Amino acid sequence: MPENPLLDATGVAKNYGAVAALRNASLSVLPGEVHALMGANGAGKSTLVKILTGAIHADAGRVLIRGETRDIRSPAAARRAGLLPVYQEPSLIPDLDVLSNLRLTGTPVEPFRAWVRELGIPDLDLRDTARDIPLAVLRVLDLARALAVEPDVLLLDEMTAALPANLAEKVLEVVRRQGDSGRSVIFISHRFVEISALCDRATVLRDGETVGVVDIVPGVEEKIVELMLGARIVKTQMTARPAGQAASTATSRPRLGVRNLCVGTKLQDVSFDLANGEVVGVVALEGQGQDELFAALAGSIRPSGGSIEVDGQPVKFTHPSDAIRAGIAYVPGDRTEALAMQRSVHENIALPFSAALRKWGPIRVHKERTVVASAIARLQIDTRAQGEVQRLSGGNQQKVTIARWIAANARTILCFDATRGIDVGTKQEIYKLLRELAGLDKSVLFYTSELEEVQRVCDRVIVIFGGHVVDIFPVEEADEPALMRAAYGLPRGVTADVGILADPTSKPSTPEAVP
Amino acid sequence: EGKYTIGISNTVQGNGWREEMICAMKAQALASGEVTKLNIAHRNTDAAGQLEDIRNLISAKVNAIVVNPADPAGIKAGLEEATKAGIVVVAVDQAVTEPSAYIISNNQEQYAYLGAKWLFQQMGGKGEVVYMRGAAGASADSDRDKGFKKALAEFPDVKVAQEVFTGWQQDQGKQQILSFLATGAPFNGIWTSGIDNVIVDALVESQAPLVPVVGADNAGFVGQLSSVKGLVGAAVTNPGSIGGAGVTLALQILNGKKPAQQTVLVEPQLWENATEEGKAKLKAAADPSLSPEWPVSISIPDWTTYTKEQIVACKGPGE
Amino acid sequence: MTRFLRNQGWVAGLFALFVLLFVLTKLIQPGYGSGDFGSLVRAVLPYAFAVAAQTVVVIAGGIDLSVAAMMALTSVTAASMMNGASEEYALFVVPFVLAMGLVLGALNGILIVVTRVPDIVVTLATLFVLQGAALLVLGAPGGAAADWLKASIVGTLPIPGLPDNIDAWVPKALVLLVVCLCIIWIPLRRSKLGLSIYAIGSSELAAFRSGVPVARTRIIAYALSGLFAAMGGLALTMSTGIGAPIPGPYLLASVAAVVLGGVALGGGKGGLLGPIVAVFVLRLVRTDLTLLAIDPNVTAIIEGAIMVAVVMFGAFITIRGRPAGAMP
Amino acid sequence: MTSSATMPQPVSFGRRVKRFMADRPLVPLIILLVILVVILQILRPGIVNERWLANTVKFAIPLAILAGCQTMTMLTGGIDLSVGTVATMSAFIMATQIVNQDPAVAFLLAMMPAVLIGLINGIGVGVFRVHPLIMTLGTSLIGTGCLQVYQRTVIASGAKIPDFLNWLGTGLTYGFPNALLLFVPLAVLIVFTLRRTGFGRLLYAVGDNERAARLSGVRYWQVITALYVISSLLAGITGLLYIGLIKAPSLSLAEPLVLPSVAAAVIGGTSIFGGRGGYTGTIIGALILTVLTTLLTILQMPEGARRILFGLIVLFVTAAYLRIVEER
Ligand SMILES: Nc1ncnc2c1ncn2[C@@H]1O[C@H](COP(=O)(O)OP(=O)(O)OP(=O)(O)O)[C@@H](O)[C@H]1O
Ligand SMILES: Nc1ncnc2c1ncn2[C@@H]1O[C@H](COP(=O)(O)OP(=O)(O)OP(=O)(O)O)[C@@H](O)[C@H]1O
Ligand SMILES: [Mg+2]
Ligand SMILES: [Mg+2]
Repeated sequence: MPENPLLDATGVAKNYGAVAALRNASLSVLPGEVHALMGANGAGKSTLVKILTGAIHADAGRVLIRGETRDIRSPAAARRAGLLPVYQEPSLIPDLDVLSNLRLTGTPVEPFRAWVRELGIPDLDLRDTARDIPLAVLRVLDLARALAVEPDVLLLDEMTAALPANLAEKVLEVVRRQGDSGRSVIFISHRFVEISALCDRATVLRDGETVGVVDIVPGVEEKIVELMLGARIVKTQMTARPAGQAASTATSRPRLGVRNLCVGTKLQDVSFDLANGEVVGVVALEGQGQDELFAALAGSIRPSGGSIEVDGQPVKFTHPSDAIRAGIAYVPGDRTEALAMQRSVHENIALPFSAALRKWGPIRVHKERTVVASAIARLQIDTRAQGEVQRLSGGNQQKVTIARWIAANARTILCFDATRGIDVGTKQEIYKLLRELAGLDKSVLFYTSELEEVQRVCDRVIVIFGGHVVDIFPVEEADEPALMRAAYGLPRGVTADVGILADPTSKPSTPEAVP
Repeated sequence: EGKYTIGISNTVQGNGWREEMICAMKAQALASGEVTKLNIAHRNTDAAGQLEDIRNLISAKVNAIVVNPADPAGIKAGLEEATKAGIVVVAVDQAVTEPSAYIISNNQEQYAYLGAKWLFQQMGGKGEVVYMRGAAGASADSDRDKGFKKALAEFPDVKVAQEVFTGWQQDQGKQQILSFLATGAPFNGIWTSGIDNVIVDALVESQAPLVPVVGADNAGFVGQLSSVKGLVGAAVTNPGSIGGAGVTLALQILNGKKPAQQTVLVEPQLWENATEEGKAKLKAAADPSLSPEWPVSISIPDWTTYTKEQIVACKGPGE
Repeated sequence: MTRFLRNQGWVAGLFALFVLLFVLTKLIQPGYGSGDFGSLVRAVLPYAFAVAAQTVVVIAGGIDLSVAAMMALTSVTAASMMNGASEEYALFVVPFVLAMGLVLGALNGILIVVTRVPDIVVTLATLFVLQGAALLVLGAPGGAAADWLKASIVGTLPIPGLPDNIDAWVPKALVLLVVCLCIIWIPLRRSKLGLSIYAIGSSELAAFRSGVPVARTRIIAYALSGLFAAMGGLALTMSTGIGAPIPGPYLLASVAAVVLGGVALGGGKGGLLGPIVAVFVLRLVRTDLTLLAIDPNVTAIIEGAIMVAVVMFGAFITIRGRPAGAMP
Repeated sequence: MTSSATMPQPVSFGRRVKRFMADRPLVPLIILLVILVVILQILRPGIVNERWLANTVKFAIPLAILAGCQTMTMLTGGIDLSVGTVATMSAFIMATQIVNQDPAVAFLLAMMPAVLIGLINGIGVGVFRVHPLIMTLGTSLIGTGCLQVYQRTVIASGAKIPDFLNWLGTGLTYGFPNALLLFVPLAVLIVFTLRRTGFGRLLYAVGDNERAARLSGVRYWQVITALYVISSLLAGITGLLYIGLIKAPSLSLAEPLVLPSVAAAVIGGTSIFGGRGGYTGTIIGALILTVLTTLLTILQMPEGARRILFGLIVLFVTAAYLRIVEER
């Protein structure tokens, strides 16, 4: 290699008790490079980022920055060394407003403001308390805060996972420009599209070990998947869903009927049906009312107008338990909202079993164990650190939130970005799982921020914009450009350039960008 | 008919002795017929809190304040302000340092001296004594300590085997004596600062030798002195009805009958069950109908005029 | 923005409650005047400092059970040092005792950081240690205070240019309280350190990741708590002229006022003004109960009920005020 | 994914012991307890005998039950400061009502305030979202006030400790305290509830993440109300047991047990922030505190020094325990 690496880590190891999160990881990043860090859930990516930025201490390993050994003992020290992370979990202080958060980290305000605008959030009030800001925006603010101090190395841990397409795109643009301006970025993502659109090289981790460094060239995805999954090879390209299946469901009585649903000013006059055995996708940009739609269907908030019907009967949900009793389960996008972090995987999955007053008595241990174990197996949850869910990797936590409702055998599942941050292998499993559920006559409402998923799992797609349903697609027509246009509220059939992912000329090495 | 409003300040709540004191004040105020209203500040607090209460009573424009001081010196400023505002101040139970205040008090030092001396005599002037004090840092406790030490000095052969603070709490006292009993250390007598009946219980329960025990005149302990076989002991009076006497004194002063001295001491008596004469006294005093935490001496001759029914009813004027 | 309003709204509501109670007091006792208000402030003084001590650590996400014991220890130390000493000696005693509070508070923080034992246990342990130390300093209430110290909370502060009848409503104790709190709180609130204290209370992990020196900040928060507690101890000595080794009822009172004042016990939220106003409210309630000559046994019931009712009411309006659709 | 958990290098003996203890947090607690007992025996040879053991167990039991209330409430992130008052109330009511009433009626009357206070606590915390500390502090003030009013109405009727409670509280059978007959089933029930029932699981879940529990269909107020009622009932039962042990009804009978009950739960490894802990540790915690009290009683030291030592030992025990249990 001609250039000297900006950051060079070798032999990094980290044990959590009996769990080896990292065993022998290495990573070398050149100046001006966007370097992907890839690996299945639990491979140790986040752990490596945390070690590089001083959030945790490695048991072994050596880190060189510009050729010098640096012992980075705290995030503050990492900052001084020019390393700035955006972690997988938002790290703004929840009870402080944005401005105070900036002051706390000594971030200059004006550059921050400029970045925020650039990243697609024009109307941020710096006096807003972080707690009140939606997760996706928080992630963007985290990034803007890091960008504002012009770091040498930016470490982005699944930065785009929680973002809707429009914001994700802005982020990608910005990241690429970072690389062009001579700064380095370490980029963690499970989305190949992003990797191939953005990165120069990729380091692949498997079970805490660096198993390969590859240049990103067209067609390298197969190789990466092979490296990532080792023995567990999955075919990545899944054919789009066979057309025509969706039509057959229209005849039966709908499982879930939404009639003129309104929630405050966020959601207006939304109507659609969800049939038994159907997977309906929901596509929307950030903050178009999809959060409220799901919360209302889940009984979390009360709609201000309209009605919900289950199996043809009108229902009123005052509490999530009402929805659950009606067989409707909700998987929120934010896993910290769904998981008891200090409890075990088992208890988290079995939680709904005990929820109702009449289930407060003794637990039937044996039965429960079998049910939970099969759900764990079904979602391939990495149970090495199962004693406390908080010790699982982000993706595995996400899986637990779904496994719970598979175990409880819910008839209808409302999935809010359920595959966020899940590795390719498991993603395929989840697609398969959702299709299987549909085959068992269950129904799924599936919001996703990854447009390409729509064609893989859904029968129909509902597009929401500004609180209204603007379009309902059959799956055959729901290719990414069409969805993207609809999501921006553009009428069908008009072509417009909607960004990096839809633009085939932006980078020659993006075979997946346009299906 | 009544013409005075009397304020009362007390800083220990939930203790039988203090409850009796308050009831005596109410009963006496009612019995005297001269009091329209009692204004009672009664809660758990410290000297600073009592200052607050006293000042509130001044704001309420009472004619007299009867106070059981949390600390003699600590409330001086408040009492001074009260006197300046033309309010008669009477301290009961413990002395105060404010010179303008009148004091009618149980003699705490004498209380301890009397009981300890009797105990040491019972022990034959030698041996080991268990010294179960009140609350560490309380002024009544340190006064009693003086009296106890005085008696101890007179009996050079008596040694303190164990000194503990019960905090004037029954459960602590019991646990402490049981722990001590378990050590098997020899002892010949027990002096308590009023946490007495649980001590006798503990001796009986653990079949320990029934050594002489000195306590206060709490109904429970006085009963035990007559009923527990083989128990030799003495109850030293520490009447909670001193509160009633305080009200009487305040009314006398309001009516222009000032006492000769600022301080009137009510001397404690000792009722023991070692002699026939003492037994008779105990029998007369015993009152099983009272709550075991209440001292049996519910009235003080010459100072209180209420009946037993009145103090037990615990009703003040206007209630 | 709404959140900001809501927080300030809570303090404003408390203040309105205080004014209401004040009017009520005037109605009960028409003669209630400036002198009585001075008494109220003097009664508030130790509570206010105890509450300030508690507020700082609660905002930092902790709790300090040793506040009252710390007040007792600093109070007996001051009282026994000043006992029989010259008036000028007190000039040395005051800073010494304040420094002692600061150091002992910092020790609390260091123990929490180093042992990693939950703060509630550490401060419970130091509660006993400080109480024991107080008993060793003074076995029974006693000691003395310099006259100028005692005088410094008695009477009113003549402010030039202010008419006497208004001046009468500015007791020295109030000035002392405001000055002592502001001198520390306002610069703190504006500094990065202050932000850091809020940050570690709000989310320790996020604070750490934002580069906040969590351990140091926590120690400083406890040190400040110790400092305020020492002020409370001095206030006790100033008002009573003695030191008492048995702690007064300041611990539970401080926690209650902190919550009443709108500071979340989880940390990260609230300010100092709310708890201080809450203390005034609670003390004034006590005054009214005395003025009304309510049966003393009933006063406990009333005080408990008021505390619960105010917090319930607060919770109620927060639930109502939550904007619809704030989920998920 | 695949099994990569195995650690290749041989594990040292020290680490193995540590790992063993970390997996069984009870073991180090018991070891700490034994160490305390050994120290006691060294200081006072011969003290550790059958009688001492029985006494220690007798006094630890009421504390352990109250600490059970704290354990359960702390699992949900709460605390129950009203247990002292509730226990005192049922004890006092039992002792006074038994004079004129049928024992069964007296028992029901005695448990009534417990149920009532528990219900109020539960509704306040669960429905109105009042902070548990304030809520239970408030109800305990209210309870104390009511008890004082009640006391005045029954003062003339005297009091009596029912023989059965006497037998239960102080009696021994084959050297074992009879109180164990009540405690052992109770403890088993609590442990079973926490580990093996839906209700127990919900306590942990609610304390860990209330929103997650809600999304899983858990109705918070139901869990919390049931919890506080159970906690109060346990406190009421403790009161009856305790009056049998102390045999002197007083208006502050069980109050001194409140802070130690919190301490016992925390020493036993229950997190005050919720979601973590269990009852078996709490029981050992209660024993540790009881032995510690004895240890300090028989030490011939000034009271101040004794308290200092108590605080330091509590801190040390908890810190040592954490060190041993904590992996990493
Ligand atoms: N505090 C902890 N205690 C125990 N094990 C832990 C802890 N933190 C992480 N681990 C384990 O370390 C491994 C690596 O986790 P890490 O978060 O680095 O994965 P990741 O590659 O970021 O995965 P994902 O893509 O799912 O986010 C996982 O098996 C996880 O369970
Ligand atoms: N304790 C448990 N252990 C294991 N599995 C359980 C447990 N409780 C419930 N389940 C499973 O969860 C699913 C939902 O159970 P639940 O009893 O909540 O259903 P339901 O909707 O109430 O059904 P029904 O109308 O039959 O009562 C079932 O598949 C059941 O087997
Ligand atoms: Mg990760
Ligand atoms: Mg069922």
